[in-house]
Amino acid sequence: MSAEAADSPFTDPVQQREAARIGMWAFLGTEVMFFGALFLTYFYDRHLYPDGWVAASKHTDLLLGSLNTGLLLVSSLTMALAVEAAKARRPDAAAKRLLATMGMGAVFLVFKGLEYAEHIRDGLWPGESFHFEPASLSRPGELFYYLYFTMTGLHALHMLAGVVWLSALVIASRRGAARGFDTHVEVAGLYWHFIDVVWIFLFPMFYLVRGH
Amino acid sequence: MDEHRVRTLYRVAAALLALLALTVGLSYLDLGSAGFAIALAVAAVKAMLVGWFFMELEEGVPAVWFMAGAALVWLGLLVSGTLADLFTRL
Amino acid sequence: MSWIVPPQASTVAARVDLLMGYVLFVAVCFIALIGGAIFYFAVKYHHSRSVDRSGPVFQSIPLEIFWTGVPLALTLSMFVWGARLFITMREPPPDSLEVDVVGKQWMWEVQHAEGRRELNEVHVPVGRPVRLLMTSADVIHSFFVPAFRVKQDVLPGRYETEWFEATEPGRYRLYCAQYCGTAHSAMTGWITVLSAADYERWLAQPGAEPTMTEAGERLFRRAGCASCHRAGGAGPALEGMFGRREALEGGGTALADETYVRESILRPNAKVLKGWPPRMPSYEGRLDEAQVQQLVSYLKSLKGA
Amino acid sequence: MEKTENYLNDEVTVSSWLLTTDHKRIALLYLMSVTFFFLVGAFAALLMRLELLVPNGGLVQAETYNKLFTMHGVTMVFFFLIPSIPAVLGNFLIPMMVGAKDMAFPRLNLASWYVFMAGGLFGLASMILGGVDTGWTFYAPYSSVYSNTHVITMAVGIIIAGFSSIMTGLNFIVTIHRLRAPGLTWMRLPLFVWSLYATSIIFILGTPVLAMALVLIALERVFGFGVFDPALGGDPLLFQHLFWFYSHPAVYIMILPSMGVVSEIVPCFARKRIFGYAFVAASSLAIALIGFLVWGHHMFVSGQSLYAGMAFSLLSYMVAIPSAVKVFNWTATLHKGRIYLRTPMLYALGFIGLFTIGGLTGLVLAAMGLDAHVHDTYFIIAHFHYIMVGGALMGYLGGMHFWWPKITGKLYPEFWGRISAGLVFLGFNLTFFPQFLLGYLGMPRRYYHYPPEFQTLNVLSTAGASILGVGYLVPLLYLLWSLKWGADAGPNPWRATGLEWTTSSPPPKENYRVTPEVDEEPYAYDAETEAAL
Ligand code: HEA
Ligand code: HEA
Ligand code: HEC
Ligand code: CUA
Ligand SMILES: [Cu+2]
Repeated sequence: MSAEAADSPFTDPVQQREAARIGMWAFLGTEVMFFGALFLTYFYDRHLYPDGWVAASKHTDLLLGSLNTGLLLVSSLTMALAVEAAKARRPDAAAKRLLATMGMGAVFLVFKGLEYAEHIRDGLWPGESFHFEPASLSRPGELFYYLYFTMTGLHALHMLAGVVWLSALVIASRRGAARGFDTHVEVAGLYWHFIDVVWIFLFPMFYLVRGH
Repeated sequence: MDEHRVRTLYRVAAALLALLALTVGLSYLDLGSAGFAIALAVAAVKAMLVGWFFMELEEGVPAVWFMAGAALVWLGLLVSGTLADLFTRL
Repeated sequence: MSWIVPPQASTVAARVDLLMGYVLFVAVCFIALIGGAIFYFAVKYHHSRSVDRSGPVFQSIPLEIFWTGVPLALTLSMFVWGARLFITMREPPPDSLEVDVVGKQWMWEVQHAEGRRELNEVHVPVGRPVRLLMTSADVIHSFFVPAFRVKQDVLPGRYETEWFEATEPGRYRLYCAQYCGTAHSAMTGWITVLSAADYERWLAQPGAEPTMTEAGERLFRRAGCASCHRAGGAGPALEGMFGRREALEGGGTALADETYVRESILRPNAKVLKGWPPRMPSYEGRLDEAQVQQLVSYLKSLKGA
Repeated sequence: MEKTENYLNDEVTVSSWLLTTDHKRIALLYLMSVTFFFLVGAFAALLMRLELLVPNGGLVQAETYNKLFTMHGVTMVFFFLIPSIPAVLGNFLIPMMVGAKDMAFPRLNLASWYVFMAGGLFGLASMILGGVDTGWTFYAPYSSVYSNTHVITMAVGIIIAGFSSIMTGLNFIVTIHRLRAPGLTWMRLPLFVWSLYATSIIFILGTPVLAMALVLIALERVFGFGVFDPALGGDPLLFQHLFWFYSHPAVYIMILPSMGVVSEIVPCFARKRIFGYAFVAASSLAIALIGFLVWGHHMFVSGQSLYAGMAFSLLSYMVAIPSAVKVFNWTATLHKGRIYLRTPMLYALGFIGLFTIGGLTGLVLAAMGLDAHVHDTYFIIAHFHYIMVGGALMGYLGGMHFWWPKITGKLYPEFWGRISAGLVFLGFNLTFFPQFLLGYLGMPRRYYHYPPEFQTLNVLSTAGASILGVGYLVPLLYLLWSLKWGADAGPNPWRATGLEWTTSSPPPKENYRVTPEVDEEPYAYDAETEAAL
């Protein structure tokens, strides 16, 4: 503790908590733009190939997609509850809720993996072996799935990082309500909610383009 | 723990799940091209709920609002500027 | 060639130079103003001199408004002038002569409607607007003729146009201005502006070459298009199609311009005509860009019944 | 004078440098790194200018030339100029100027340097493995399909370096928001801090878009599938939008910090409060915002829609206004000042002049009808070197001279300082003014061979570059010299205002022995009554 305190430029914990939150939000701004470039690409190509988009969206798995969306929404709730527990200096309660959050995140990733496997089996992985009905929309379909894999893949990577981060917090919680623990949980929560928000948009973009 | 806040959190989560059900349900109706716009609008509402309650934008820390607002504005610039070109070509 | 401006050999050249003169004039005024003021203050208020330094000012809203407003007004005038000039450069007069250009690493292939083909050379008549229909076979190039003050990037996958009307017979340099790889700086050529009579003679020279439309018609039969695109065939009749707004399968319409026709040939399934099966084969890889241009030229010539 | 404890002699082991979280030491690590990259970029410039001495030169081959200007552009932009002032002077000064002990996230700060070096290593690796020939703009589909050089390695390097910019920007923002000393309100912040705040916004909101654009290029190369190549159904203009969405604001990343430096130097050597403080501060933010609305002015003849082009043209003119406001306010600051033409001031005044020329030629480019002629010619090259070399780099050198006594505790020889400022100014104009003429006459950029009628002007330009090169080497030598033999500077050799000058030079590790308090406006100089500097 002491080494860290000596290095710390902060004079009081409130200042430190606010700094951490502002820093996280600034980082989320970066993330918004990082994903934003892909969102733009999606809408750009959707404008070029509206029919292809509709056709391709019909091959996504709405059931798994909806389940996953639900999972993420609930995991955001448990995350928010974990933050409350941490703030109330109850690290054990916080850890339980973090575990629940992580668990849902992990299930999300497993489902996502199942979906990927299904798509790859169906020949929807872009490239030489790409196979798509109707063949006339094969090229736009390929673009759609290129973006699908890129965007949901990037999202999944973020989830993975989130799960790792939360597990680190669970371990940290065993040391009790150490100084800064509540801030760490809070900041991790911001990140987790952000991933949720990204998915909230990815869901209609890939699963609900038009009708079923 | 702040009981009031915990209750709010549960309510928000319930609203989010309801919206999810709504948007999935709507996707079975044929709303033409408006369907996609509605689905995105529902997503925006969901995102706002998450941001406002879960991410504690409601606390109203100015610097946090500034960062969140800037990110949205800048994303808007990127998307609108580029699509302005695409939509008006030819 | 003078030291300051390249030859003025097109209808827009003098207008570009005039606008340039205006912007530079404003620029020089401000450079003189700022530079002069700095110099003057540096001398007058040099620390070694004892001058009146009393009553310094640190803020003046009127001044701030003034030096926001003046540049604003000046730049607005530049914007309007520049945009209008650019619009002129973008809109070819309706009676333009058409020349087809394909840029490829690292050369310019040129076809004239009358059939003559050239490489890295373009012969055009003086006093007649010329419209270039340009595409690229690989990466982005840019067709740049300083003497005409025109430039347009040439992209793969679609047609871009550029037009000019030469005012002086002579030979002018043509450059590829967009970086396109190793021999980018060798992708140059010449524009030869001929008098009307010389141009006719030049067009007629070898004589035997078919016009682009004829070449396109021949290709239309040779490549098998005619087997479907005929009355009662597997494909729609193409007479009068060019310039029409076509209804597409799955909703939406598309204007049948050159880019659309090109796409219909190379990637027929990208936009499928309403009421027709997506039966047409892709000609990508089977026809090169120059041949596609011949087909486009032919299809454009097919007037509606 | 007895040696006092300071951040330099506090600990001297190698690991005390490589593991330091002290923002001042990190600044010096950055200083060495960016100087190295400047030399790499300058070396490429040297070879290019030599090749262009003759119209059909054969000093290097065409491919090599193409790799040279790519290497030059990429290193100068991504590995030198963008990190230069923010990561060196900004790192050193921001905590000091706000009266803090360190940056808000000291370890993140150190990490940013390692990340930067990792990016730099990838960049260097791609150059050593054989180079990249796409130009710094990486236009698709050339970069995504046709080029067979080390595009991916270079792209990875740039992406990684970009993350280091983001970390730096994030740190600045939080530090400025949360670590200001008591009494240091927003309107009392030094203008350098304001300008770096604006820069940081661009860092964190612009850089990720470039990163993603390059990721997509790399994916397209790896998988042979993607969104840019029209043969694959993509659109190359999408890449240009993504690229310029970052890279136009990036030019303001390069100029805003220099503007901040000039805003510090001019009041100090005019011994007068800055004119129109609020307007200078606000114009930085205006530039950061409007700067994100003009990127399409690089695409007037690219096939972009005419209407979008017109909007971008208009907005490009709007973004010139805040720059104009700054120039006028600096000039007005000189009025009734007590002017000392010391080396930093010479650089600052040189900045104002050359930036004005470069900026005003930007007005030529923003006029669509003129850009159709000068786009992708040497006119562009001249425009941006006037701003980036004549402006940004001059500002950087001015800042280095201004704060050198603070950073090292030593004074450099003033005589040589003035000589080098003069050489740089002269050599610079001789190098780049002829390029305006070349460009309007029609010489395209990125040309390895050129028509013989352009030779005279090219020879002039190369001659100028050799003077300029000497002008850069001189400060390198005497600054190094001063480390050992320079006179002691004392805490405040310029008798400047600003918190950083209230502590000893070099500053102690914790910057201030007691947390400073601020109770007055910045730039409390007094030209009327004060005695000699
Ligand atoms: C630090 C870098 C920097 C800065 C600050 C600027 C500033 C500006 N730039 Fe520049 N620019 C570049 C670096 C920079 N640029 C680079 C690197 C390229 C080429 C990239 C490539 O293709 O490789 C480029 C290219 C470029 C183009 C594209 C040209 C083309 O490729 O065809 C355009 C077009 O509009 C442009 C315009 C401007 C304008 C209007 C400003 C304005 O912000 C300038 C504002 C400043 C002033 C106007 C001067 C001060 C004002 C006064 C003294 C008062 C009087 C003012 C008025 C009357 C308005 N620039
Ligand atoms: C910060 C940015 C920056 C800086 C500082 C410079 C500095 C210089 N640049 Fe740069 N330039 C760019 C950014 C910059 N440039 C960019 C972005 C491009 C576009 C690239 C592209 O098209 O993709 C470009 C392109 C460019 C071109 C056009 C190439 C072409 O289109 O074909 C030219 C040509 O003259 C040029 C010249 C110079 C010169 C003479 C200097 C001088 O200031 C350099 C002075 C230095 C010397 C002359 C060398 C002195 C010697 C030493 C210091 C020691 C050398 C080291 C060893 C011997 C190991 N530059
Ligand atoms: C196997 C039959 C077939 C062949 C061979 C064929 N086409 Fe087509 N073509 C079609 C069909 C069917 C359509 C309508 C569906 C569509 O748009 O793809 C069509 C559409 C078109 C259109 C768009 C028409 C419009 O009104 O918008 C053009 C242009 C065209 N073809 C040109 C050609 C050319 C040129 C060739 C030869 C190089 C060719 N076609 C060869 C079947 C064919
Ligand atoms: Cu073709 Cu450059
Ligand atoms: Cu720009």
